[in-house]
Amino acid sequence: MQRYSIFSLARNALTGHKNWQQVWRSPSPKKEYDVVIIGGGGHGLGAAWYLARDHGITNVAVVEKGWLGGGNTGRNTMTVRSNFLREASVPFHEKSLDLYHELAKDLNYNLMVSERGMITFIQSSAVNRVQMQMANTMHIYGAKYRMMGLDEVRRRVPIFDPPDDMRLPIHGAIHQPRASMVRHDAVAWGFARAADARGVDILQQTEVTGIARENGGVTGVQTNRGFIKAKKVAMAVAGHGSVVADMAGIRLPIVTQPLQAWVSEPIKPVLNEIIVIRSYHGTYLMQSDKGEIVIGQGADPYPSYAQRGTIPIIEDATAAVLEVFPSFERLKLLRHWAGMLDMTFDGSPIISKTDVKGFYVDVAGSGGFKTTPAAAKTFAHLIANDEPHVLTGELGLDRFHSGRLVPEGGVSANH
Amino acid sequence: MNGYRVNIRRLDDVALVNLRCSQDTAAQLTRKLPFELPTAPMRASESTEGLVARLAPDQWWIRTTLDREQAVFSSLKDSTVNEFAAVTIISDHFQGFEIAGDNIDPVLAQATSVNLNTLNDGSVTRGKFARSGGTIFVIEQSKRVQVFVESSYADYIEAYLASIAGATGSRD
Amino acid sequence: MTRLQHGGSIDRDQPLEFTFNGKRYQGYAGDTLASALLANGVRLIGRSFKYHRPRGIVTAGGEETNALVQINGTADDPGFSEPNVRATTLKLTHGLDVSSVNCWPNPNLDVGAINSLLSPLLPAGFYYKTFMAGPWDRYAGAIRRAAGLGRVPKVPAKKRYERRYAHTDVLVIGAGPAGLRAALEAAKSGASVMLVDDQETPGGHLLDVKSGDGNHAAIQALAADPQTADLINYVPRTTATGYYDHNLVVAVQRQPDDAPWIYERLWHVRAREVILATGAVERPLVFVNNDRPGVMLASAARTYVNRYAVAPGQRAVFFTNNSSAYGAVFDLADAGITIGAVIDARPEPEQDLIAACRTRGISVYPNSVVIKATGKKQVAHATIASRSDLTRTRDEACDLLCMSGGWNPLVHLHSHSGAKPVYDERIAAFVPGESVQNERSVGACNGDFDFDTETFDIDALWEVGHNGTTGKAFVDYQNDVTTADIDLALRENFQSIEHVKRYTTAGMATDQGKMGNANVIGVVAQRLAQRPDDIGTTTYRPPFTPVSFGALGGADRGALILPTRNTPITPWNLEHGASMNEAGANFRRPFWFPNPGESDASAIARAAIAVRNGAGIYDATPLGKFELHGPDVPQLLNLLYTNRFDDLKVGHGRFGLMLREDGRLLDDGVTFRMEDHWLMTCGTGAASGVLMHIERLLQTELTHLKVYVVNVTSQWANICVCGPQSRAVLQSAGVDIDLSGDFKFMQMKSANVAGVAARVARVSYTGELSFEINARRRDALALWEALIAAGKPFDITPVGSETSAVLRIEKGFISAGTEGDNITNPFDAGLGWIVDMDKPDFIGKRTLMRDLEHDIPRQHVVGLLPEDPEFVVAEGSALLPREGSRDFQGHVTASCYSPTLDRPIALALLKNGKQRHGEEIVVSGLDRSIKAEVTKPVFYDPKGTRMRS
Amino acid sequence: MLLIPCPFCGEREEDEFVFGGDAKRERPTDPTSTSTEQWVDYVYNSNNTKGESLEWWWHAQGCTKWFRITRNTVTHAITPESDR
Repeated sequence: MQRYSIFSLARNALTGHKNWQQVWRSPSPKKEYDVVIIGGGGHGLGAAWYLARDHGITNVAVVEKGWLGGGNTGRNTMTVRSNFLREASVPFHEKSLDLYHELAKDLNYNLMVSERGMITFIQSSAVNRVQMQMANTMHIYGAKYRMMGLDEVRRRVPIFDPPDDMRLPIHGAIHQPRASMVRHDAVAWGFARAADARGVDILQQTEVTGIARENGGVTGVQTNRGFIKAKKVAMAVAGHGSVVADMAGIRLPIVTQPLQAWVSEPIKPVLNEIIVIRSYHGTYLMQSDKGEIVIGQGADPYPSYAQRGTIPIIEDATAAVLEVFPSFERLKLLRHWAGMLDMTFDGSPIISKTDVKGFYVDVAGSGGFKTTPAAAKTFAHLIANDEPHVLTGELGLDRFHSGRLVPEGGVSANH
Repeated sequence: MNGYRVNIRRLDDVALVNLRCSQDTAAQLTRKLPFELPTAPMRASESTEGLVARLAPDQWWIRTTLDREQAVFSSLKDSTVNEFAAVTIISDHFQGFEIAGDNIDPVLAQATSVNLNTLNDGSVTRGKFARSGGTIFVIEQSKRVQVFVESSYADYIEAYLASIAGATGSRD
Repeated sequence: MTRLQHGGSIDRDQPLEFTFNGKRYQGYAGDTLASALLANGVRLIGRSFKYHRPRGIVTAGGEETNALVQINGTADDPGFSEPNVRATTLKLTHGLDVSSVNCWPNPNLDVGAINSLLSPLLPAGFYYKTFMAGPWDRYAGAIRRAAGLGRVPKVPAKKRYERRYAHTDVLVIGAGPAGLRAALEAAKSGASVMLVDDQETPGGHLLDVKSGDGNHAAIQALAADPQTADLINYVPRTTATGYYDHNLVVAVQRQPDDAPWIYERLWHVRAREVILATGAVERPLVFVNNDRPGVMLASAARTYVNRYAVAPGQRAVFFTNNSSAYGAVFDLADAGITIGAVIDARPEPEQDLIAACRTRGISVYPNSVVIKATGKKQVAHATIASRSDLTRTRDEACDLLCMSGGWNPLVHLHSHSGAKPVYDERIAAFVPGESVQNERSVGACNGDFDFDTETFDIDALWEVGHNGTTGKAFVDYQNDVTTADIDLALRENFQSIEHVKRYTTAGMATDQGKMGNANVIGVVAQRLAQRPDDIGTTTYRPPFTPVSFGALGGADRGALILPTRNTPITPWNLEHGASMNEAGANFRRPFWFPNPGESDASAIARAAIAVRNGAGIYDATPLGKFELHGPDVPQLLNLLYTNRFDDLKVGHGRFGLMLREDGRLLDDGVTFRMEDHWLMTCGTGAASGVLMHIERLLQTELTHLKVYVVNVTSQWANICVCGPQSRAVLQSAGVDIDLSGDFKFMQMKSANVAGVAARVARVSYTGELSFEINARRRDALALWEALIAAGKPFDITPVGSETSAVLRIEKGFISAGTEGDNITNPFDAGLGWIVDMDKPDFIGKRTLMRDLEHDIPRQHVVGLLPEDPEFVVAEGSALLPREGSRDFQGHVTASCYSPTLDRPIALALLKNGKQRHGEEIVVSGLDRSIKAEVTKPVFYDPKGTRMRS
Repeated sequence: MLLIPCPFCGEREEDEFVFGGDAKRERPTDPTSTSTEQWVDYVYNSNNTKGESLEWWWHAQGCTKWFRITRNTVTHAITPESDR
């Protein structure tokens, strides 16, 4: 792997940047792999890299029906955080933040992890109670989550200017200092480059059309480029979990819902922190390095694979944003889109074995970008050892049989 | 000019009696009652009591005045004593508003996404209205409508209508 | 001055003063900022995003990507400020004050231009390859400050906005010739037609050309025809910005004439059929320094001359690969601008066009290209070469270089609708593909060009090529993306067009790729030896042009952002100083009633003591109330609730627990059996969910059951008089029934209370003797006031929700919203006594059976007595076996200071809590951890004798 | 924003409705004798169909009727039950 650094940039500048190598190869599929990972997003590529690095398993293919990073990795709002309620969630999400902070060095790729901190406004006693439960649970695992008075909010966010007659007055805020923004494309590309360097085959434009099984175990995947034998098949296909699992005869407790995001035209820096306006619609916003105000909201209320935005959600969220930041009134929406969220019944990730031997599933839950490194690392562990990683012991499919759910953030639309 | 030409007022002397029953039962009742229960969807017909409206496959409203509330309720109750039907006084559950004037269309087109172009005089329908819900009687198309909202929302909706009619000042 | 003596549709009698970068200029009514600046000889408008290169005006429309300005004030509103406004669409007004964006101190002397020197170190995606050491934020600050275009205004604008719904048979977008014709045709067929157009007047591109084909006059007449005006709802100054599901088109109207108090109106238009007549935009050609001020689209130059009477230069060179540019050549020449040369990349341009040039004394050079523009802050020469030998060059002096790379139909809305544009070789551009919704494209946006030349001929030319020439050839002006960046992306195996776009940021500027995308696709196709079709377009995302946040979210502001629900007692509460707060389902209600100078905590405690020792009064109106009618209500209730209801007697009520099918708490409440129907009450926040749940069961699964549900939530106010003196209060107010004797706990009776017809029930959420009085809304306030008056001798005290919470914690009453936390089942919550597992079925029963099958540690509701009698533990605190442990055992669900016990108490969910009464546990809070004793979750009157008294 | 055909009120904007889930999902007639595995599948798992999906919707703000439509979850094309 060609090393990246300021020196390699300077050296290449002298030759007009004509000597850069391919970031990844475009190999032809081999006949057989030890592991085939379906889904070339952050989770799948990351799992491939961890399989190679942590477990020495390099005869691995990542198959992607489009272009790598083109699914929800490239559609999210780049926010990573670990404010969760349950004891089974917090350490897992904390681990993800830890890994995000180390990955640039490990991958020799700048993921632009920007530690902005997240400020969540508290506008009702119900929100306060949930946030306090989160804070206290997080506290015992060493994750910082602290109350913030309005004076400090005003100090940190000078453009914060709520009206006196606010419908749901802001009583205070809660702050997660370690919440960050991460360049989403870089996560996919960085993992892809590092995995490729360790021998992983990344097969773009390769669509899985079937999962072959014999005697209750997987034997390979049928693709538009032919049959590929595999000892193990692992699925990390945010937005298509049910479709792919169905090929293996597995039903999952998920509903695919649109998750919308939109950005403004770029403006000079006015907002450092990530702001969550929880009360009306769960609106959140932040300013990207490029200067765009990036806004997102909770999932649309019905299942859809359409990947298109709708305008009423944007109207509602913008009204909520303008209430707190009235000076944004003449900012302009530049583009809006939707990702797909495989929302699990309890809102928590599923990283699990299945009833089909050698077939593993990684489903994001309430949004997979924040969990990418931890999910990838623990998924790799599960694939390599056929046993869950200690951090995901309670995140398996068996929890729905036992009733030991990990409820986070509500119940999905279908139930 | 700083607003649309509309008048909005509360309707205070309206009693509402709610009837739920099947269409067949309604047809039988019409024979017993001094007024007709409309069979066409989303229609309100005039009666001696006031408007009688069909709001759902199995729901009618009988509008009358407050002093006739108990009498209408009792007569319906008596007529349905052996039927599977629900008769309920709901006058207090709702608050009526009349919106009238030459310029009601642009105000209504802000309050509701329901296509009022297709609703001529005597139509009645329920839909999202002023960020909550409303039952809209078209008295005179593009000139006069009456909207009933759940009474707990009435103050809010009154303020909302004033705002979208342009009657409130600019934000300073 | 470069204003032409004659022509244009500006009003020369109305001069307007304006300020640009602090300097005063004059323009005319009818000008855009861009035309006024050009008229004043201002060519340099701003600097580019990354390299801070000097940039001027390239277009005359909404696709402009270079000439962005910041508005610093207007005559109406000197404080008004808006970033990133296109000078080309900004209507000139008197007193307008604007400045350049992204340069300091001004575009002439821009410090950021140093980036241009560093540019060898800043190829596409350079940031992925460096700054890995240490936190990114160490470097990001500087990058962020350099990025961003305009500045966010310091104060909000004094503007009002409107959202409006419209329904029409046909929506036509674009009032050019094709759109006008389509609108008229539809209207004549009897359809309702809405015609939106982003210009002030109809006519489309015909407004910009001088030499029409006769069509011009006809269309103008058509637009002015009074009959047409009647048939068509024509809405000018309105840009359709997005095309959504089921023929929903969203459009933004600026300063509508019918409502002058509105700044922008957001239309939601539902149309049976949509006709897209959005036209086409010209695209630039890609050669070195194609971004120099003075390099302009040929059609834009033509617009400035014809529409605004502005000469954008004195000596022009044209560079084209198609026939459309000749119309501009003729119009400029006729306006007196010297045409240095016409460089036509096509080997054989049309003879008639060459001849027409010749008659005007203009030389045409076929099979030639401009490979480079020279000049620093403004173009000075065009370097011309033969296509057959790019090394043989000569320079042609010019201060205006007009380019035409062909035309891109505006297929954006078509693409939003879910359809896929396809490549059309004939015009070398993407055109609408197969319609997915009821939509069709007409005119130029369908690739049917209507130029004033006889034919349209084009020789696709995606880039001119280098051949030794150094310098940057831009494919995306604003984001400073060059052909070298595309080369680098492809070299590194970013080959998908989406990868190219994301890696180089081409097409992600504020013009959304309108100017550059076609060329990016063309260059990539050329490099990969594929057809543009194979490369495909990237997805067009709405909006078509940027939409202000004000237009999107400015209509409902302040207290109107969310409904507020009132009870009939709300006015009294406000008068009596209640601290109002959110109580679920948009109700606001009193949380406590402080006396003057009293602390909140003391007000809460005072009311609690009043309820325990005397009398309190509580407005419980927001509780959900539903009447159930029909013979099968008992059957339904038996399925809805975990306990039995079929044996309930008339006049009695019963507490019931409603589960979801997954066995978790949905709601709890009391349901009464009346003479001829049943009355169900449920939690305020749960009410709408409960109604949906019941209607769903009745209409989908249990269609055989004869039950009707009627919502009477706001029909009945619910006033609760509670406390040992409550009976006396009612008696003193005047009540016509015996309140003791056979009026037992959980009974309901009709009564007249203080002259008001009511229903009185003995229900208690406080643990004390309580009477809930249901009265009609219209009577409620009078009744409330009568009860307060009657209660005076007993010191009756108004009770808020916080006091109510204290009373329920003391009693250990479970709240579905707190102790029921999506994990807890009724057994965990200590509500097993109300679950009848012997019933054949109820919603949630089978899941409870599953829970009982598994021996996993469950969290149970317990009480906690913190060891420090002064310290109220925080709700949400974690429970640990010992301090510092990470063995999470549960959390505090509710906590308060109990005035009755005179100590802090709490309810909590604790692993195996039922077996742990008497144990000591650590309550771990953010600030402090303390020990607490685990107890039964009932602190007061465990036998319940007081509420039955 | 979907335009949903209510069988009684006609076409209305999506925000008048509540999505009611997969209409092919049926509650076992006798839950007590249903195996835990089947019951768990019923409660938690979903078809989550990509493509034509038969769905329940509730016209909460209108006539309060529950009705079925077939909705394509990719294109959002809707077929009312009466048209099938």
